[in-house]
Amino acid sequence: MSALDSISTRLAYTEDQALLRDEARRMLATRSSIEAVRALHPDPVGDDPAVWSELAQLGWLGLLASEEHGGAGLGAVEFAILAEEAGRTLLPTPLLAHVLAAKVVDVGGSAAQRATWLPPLAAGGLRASWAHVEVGGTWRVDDTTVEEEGGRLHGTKAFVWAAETADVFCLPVRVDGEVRIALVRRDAVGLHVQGEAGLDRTRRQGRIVLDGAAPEALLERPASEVEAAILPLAWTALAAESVGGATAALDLTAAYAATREQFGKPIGAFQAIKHPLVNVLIATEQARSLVYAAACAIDQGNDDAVLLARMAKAGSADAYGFATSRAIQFHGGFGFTEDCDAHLYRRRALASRPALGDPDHHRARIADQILGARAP
Amino acid sequence: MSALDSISTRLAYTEDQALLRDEARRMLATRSSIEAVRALHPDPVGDDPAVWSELAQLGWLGLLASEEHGGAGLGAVEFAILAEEAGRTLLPTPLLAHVLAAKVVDVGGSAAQRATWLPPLAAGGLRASWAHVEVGGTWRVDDTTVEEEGGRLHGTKAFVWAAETADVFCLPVRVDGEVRIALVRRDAVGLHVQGEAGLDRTRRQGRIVLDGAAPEALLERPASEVEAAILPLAWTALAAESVGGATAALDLTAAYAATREQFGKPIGAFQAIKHPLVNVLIATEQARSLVYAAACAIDQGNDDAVLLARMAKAGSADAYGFATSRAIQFHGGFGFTEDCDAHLYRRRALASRPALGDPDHHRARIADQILGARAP
Amino acid sequence: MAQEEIFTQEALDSFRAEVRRWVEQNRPPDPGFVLPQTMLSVTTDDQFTYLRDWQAKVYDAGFVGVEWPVEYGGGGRPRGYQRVVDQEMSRAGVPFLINLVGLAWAGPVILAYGTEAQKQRFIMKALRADEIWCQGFSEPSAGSDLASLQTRAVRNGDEWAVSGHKVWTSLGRYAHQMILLARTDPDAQKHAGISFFLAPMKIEGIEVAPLTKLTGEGGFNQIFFDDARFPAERLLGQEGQGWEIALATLGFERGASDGAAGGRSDVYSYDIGALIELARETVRDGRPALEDPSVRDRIARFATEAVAMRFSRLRTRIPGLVADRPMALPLMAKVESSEHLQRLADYGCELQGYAGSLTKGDPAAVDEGEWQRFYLNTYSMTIAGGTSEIVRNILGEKVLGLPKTR
Amino acid sequence: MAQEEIFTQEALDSFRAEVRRWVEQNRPPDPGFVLPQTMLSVTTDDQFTYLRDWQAKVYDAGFVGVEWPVEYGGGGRPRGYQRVVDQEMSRAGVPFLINLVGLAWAGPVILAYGTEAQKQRFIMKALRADEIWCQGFSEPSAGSDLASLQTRAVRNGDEWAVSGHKVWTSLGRYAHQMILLARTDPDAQKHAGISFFLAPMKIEGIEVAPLTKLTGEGGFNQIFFDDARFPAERLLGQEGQGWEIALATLGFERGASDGAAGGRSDVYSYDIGALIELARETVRDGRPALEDPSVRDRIARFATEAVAMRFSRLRTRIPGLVADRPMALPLMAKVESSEHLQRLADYGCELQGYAGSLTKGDPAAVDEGEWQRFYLNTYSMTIAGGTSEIVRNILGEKVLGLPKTR
Repeated sequence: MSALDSISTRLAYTEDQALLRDEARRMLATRSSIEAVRALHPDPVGDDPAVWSELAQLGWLGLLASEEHGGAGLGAVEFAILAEEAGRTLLPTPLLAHVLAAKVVDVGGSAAQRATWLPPLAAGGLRASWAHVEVGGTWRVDDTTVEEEGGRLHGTKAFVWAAETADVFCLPVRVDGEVRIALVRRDAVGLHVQGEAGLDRTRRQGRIVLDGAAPEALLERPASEVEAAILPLAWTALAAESVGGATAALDLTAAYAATREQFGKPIGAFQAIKHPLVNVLIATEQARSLVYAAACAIDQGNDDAVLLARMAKAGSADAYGFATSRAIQFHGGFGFTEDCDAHLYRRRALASRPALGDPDHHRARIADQILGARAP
Repeated sequence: MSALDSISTRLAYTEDQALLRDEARRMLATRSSIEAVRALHPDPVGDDPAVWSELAQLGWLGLLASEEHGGAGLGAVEFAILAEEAGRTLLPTPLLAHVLAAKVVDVGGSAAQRATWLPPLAAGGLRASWAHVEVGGTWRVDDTTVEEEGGRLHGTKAFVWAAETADVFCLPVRVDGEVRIALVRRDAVGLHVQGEAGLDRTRRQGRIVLDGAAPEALLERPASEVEAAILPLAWTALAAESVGGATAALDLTAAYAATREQFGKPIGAFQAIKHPLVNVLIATEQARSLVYAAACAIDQGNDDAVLLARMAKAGSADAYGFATSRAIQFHGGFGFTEDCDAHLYRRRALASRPALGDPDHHRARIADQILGARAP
Repeated sequence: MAQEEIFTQEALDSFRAEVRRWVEQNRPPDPGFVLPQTMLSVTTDDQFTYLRDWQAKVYDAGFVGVEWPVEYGGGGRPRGYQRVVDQEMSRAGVPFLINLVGLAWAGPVILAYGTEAQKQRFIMKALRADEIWCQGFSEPSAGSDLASLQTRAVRNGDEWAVSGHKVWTSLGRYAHQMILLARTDPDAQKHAGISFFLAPMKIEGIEVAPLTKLTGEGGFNQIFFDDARFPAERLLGQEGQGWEIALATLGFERGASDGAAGGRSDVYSYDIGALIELARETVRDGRPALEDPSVRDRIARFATEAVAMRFSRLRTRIPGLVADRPMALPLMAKVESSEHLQRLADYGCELQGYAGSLTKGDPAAVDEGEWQRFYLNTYSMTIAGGTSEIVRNILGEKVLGLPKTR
Repeated sequence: MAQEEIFTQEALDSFRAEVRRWVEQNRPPDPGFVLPQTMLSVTTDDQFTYLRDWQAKVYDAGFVGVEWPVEYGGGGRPRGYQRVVDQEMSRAGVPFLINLVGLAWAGPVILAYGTEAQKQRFIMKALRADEIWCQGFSEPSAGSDLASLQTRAVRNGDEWAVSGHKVWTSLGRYAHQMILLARTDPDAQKHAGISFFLAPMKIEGIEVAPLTKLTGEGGFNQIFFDDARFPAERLLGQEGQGWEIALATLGFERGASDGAAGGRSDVYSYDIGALIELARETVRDGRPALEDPSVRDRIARFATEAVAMRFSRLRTRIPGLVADRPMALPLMAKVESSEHLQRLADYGCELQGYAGSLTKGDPAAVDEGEWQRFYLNTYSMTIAGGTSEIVRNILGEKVLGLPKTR
């Protein structure tokens, strides 16, 4: 079976990684409980600066950045671990956005650019986000419509995570017909940020209008090379976050089903509840296996990484949608209220599904990879 | 919603139709019980001549043929009724094949051809089948590879129902570049019939090799026109048959579940059995509604007929597959044995699914019809 | 049956033209604020007043209660006419009729079980939305297991005194009347001790507390009864007959029975037609979504389901076509249509790609974010009036003859 | 854990090469008759002898029981080696090992619960297929509810006397030994009165009656015990410990425990790779199936599932990656893989179009009709060893902590 037979990625998990997970879970359970997340709903910024500081102190904001520039120099497995835990508690702090943006700089920057930008990013003093999505929803760097002209940028990016709180954006721009990654400060003259009304209040997003803003830097490597390094990481991290969320939604629902009584017994004793929840469990655990496979492939520098990361992204999006839909349904009337946490996870799942390609998109590419492209 | 909004077919059902159904059900329950069907398994011919005679006497073999030529002159609703009842009991007598073939002659023949062929077909003295499928599985008349040359036919048709018992075949042949329907006798010199080893022993099929056989007639109307009249009928009849089979499989399984006890109660009390069976019920009843809609559209000469018949064919194939798969599973260990009837229905469902287009095929065409064709 | 339909077809067609003309000429003005998608989400006084006025106007034109008896304010027309009105209203996209509980549940059971005085007292006012109705069935610990309800009604001379706690009461803040289930005999068997009341809402001893829905909208309420008293003639049917009448009401709610006075088909205006329109305007991976074979396959599936459901409704009206399992189609309708719409709404969000992450209020949201709100609101359909799980139990037991799950 | 794996990787690789070489040089000849797809369908003496000889040959080469103790005839190698053998055998498409019950269920429980004498008596003969094993658990009215079994074993001095009726016994006609569950204390609680025996099959009082499977193949049997007597030392473990040992056995059968002596991954040779090959050779609607986007989407789904299952198996070996729900993956494996293969086989038949209606024996059947036989045979996987429904109960209760369904 050719393409699948050749998968050579090996799973590994170190003591340190297990400790990181325990630490993340403990820290997030206290600092980003679901009550704390809810409390940030009306907040105009949407995340807690104290949590940011704590993440910085733990070294997680520079998780993937090189050690020589103040980063932790860790890999995809650690990133997946943090993302999964963040997903469990719907952490509103833009950890994923920042870590990915810092990685963009690390991968794409010249020695000097890395030396300039990475230390403040790793320390958390400078907040960053990757602004790669077009208003129409295309998200590959080659699709960018932002143009550089005489040192000024013109164009718009949308669906940018943490648009209102990032200090600097990494965005693909067209320079003399070539696509490069520009770094632009949010306070640059000619850059306007508009918050978007998102379905998911636990991960804020916005639109960036560039009307002659000047970039601080153009990263050295071509955007397509940077993207190739970033995408598997980003898919895997988002997939991990979704697996974490699906697990939390499942736990929430199983706990409710074990105690809520109707007809003289807990509703979880009814197979109409029990068996769908088991199906959620299966979908979630299979997606989790794909997440760790993809992360290991990335860390092993393995060619499998793209295939496995796409599988993880597709599988986790389906599992998250399924888990959260059943979470609302099985909470019954309570599930239909704002007070029940089920819809918070449902909203995140809906918002994450299209991000960086929905399951249909990825399955089409998976087919291309294992079957060869279709005749045109 | 345009294409769907314009559906104007109205459901109707007369007293006579209701009586026909009762009669068919009564007759088939006694003459084609599942025990009788099983008894024919080892039979080389595969159907009971006495049942054929009885169907002839009831006028059902000439169901759709014009009254002036000895037919009953009835329509798609009556055909659907009979097909559904035949499907319930897995009637091995090739009723559908014969009625469709007679309709081919009725639609395609000249006045003289109809006068010659229809009376014996309607009376059942001459058995017919429609031989339109290629070895590779294409089944449109325009795909035929049978060629006429100097009054002789060369080529092969496969998956022909009742190949070994039909006296005459209607088959699309290429005559001077035009596709026409030829009538060829099974005993024609140069025609060889080979029975196929079919998954479904209750509906025999075979291959016809034409090695210079001379046709008895070439029907007057072009094959494509005949096909246009036949296909919606054939889809609807097959769909009706599948709905009947799905219903029988559901009834069989529900009856077993209501009596088979485990853990001190009938297994049908468990929602792990009950709810999937309800889903089978829903799928089957929705397909049944589509079958009657399609049949009424055909009888009303309505443009909806093709769309509705395709929907009926797709929906019924899915429902039949689902019903019969659950039938085996929910009979447990007994379901895995030859003695349980579940697999008889499962085999029919597997054999009917590809016939005249599988669900994927029809959904692609349904989309073309309601959305417009894809850009090439 | 089929014959009757053919006979009245011409008259129906001309009635349809009349309705269509009226709707065209009387379409209500843009309210200038967001209207709820259903009566479940009426949150503000402005919304309430606007919708109530609209129903009164439709009633005055003769299009509410079209088939109901003339003596109680109905139109007295034969079966089939109300459906024409509902279809035309739905087609024109005018607002829904707010008094759904009155038109579709309370009204029909009062006609079926009420005294002459009750019919005179309640029906006309319900049709015209002069009195708004709400439903007091569910309780915090009596949801799917409705018969375990604990709200008590005690007879004191000519009065009933009610104490208890109801939830998920739509329009509770605005309603004048409630169809109320309460336990009148705590010693009787679970189902036998329940009675059915037509309770006044604007009396002492009733407190209404709003709930917020998962969409962020209001509309649901909790109702607290603390020795709330009303006259004895507010009992519907006999003492202890409550469960029977409740089942009849749920039959109406689940669409298993005919006889509503309007408004049924209008609960949500999103459907396969809207999905096709959405797909027509959507670009995916740089190509029109309609060119994507997987989108086409999904739409064909939804279309097949939608057409099947339409013909299943029509089939229900022809006894010969439902002879084998007469209860199957009416009972199936709720679970099938609600789950169909839930999948369809979800897919509508998915089709939008990144824009699917936006919601009402964002200028870039597709169709003003209605798909997202619609999707979340579909859970009211799969939960309220008997969850999909409960309805599947009923189908398995009543239609397939399987033993009870307990 | 991970470290240990890395440490032995080189040794494993060289072992793999050794196995591959041996298999290439010792591939058995074409039998000249149709072989069954699994040990469930061994129907003729020719099939039996051919397969038994094959297992003996593989054993003699040192590739059966690779990780089992040397003192009982095993290879004594570390964990991971047997899997290499199984993978290579599967890859080479050589016949399966016929004595699956001995290798995967009876053997492991004897190693776990048996006396030294029992281990000496049974293990080696099982590895070499010198003695074939069968399983006597299910009864006509004790399937999913296995603990309700009624077969009785009565102790008479140094003997047990068994009477009762077992079903679905694969290899019953050929087996020398049976792992047998029988009730030894009818007065004890349902689960407590059961004992576990290593029963001889070739004795008086045992009648074997064949059953025909839905594929038309034989292989299943009913076993009738009528006062069949065997020595007391045939009891495994303690009297009344039968249910505990049965659960351990089912754990092996469901793949929830490691420790088989070979043959596990070889039950069916059809998988996503075979499906891709099939799609490559198939024409649909006049175009290569691989050009059809819906075929591609389906294959991508199956591939994603297959890869997920593969990594789930690997994940099971790393405690840190299953810390939250240690039992989830082992228990899931059976239900997930059996249903995956059932869907996959069904789709394989669908892809063939009209040719999917053909079966074994038709010259035009695709892949000699194996897909159709495979599909029908997949129901043994979703039914035997605990139906999918029963396994879902166990998952819901043991892993999700949901209350028991009863």
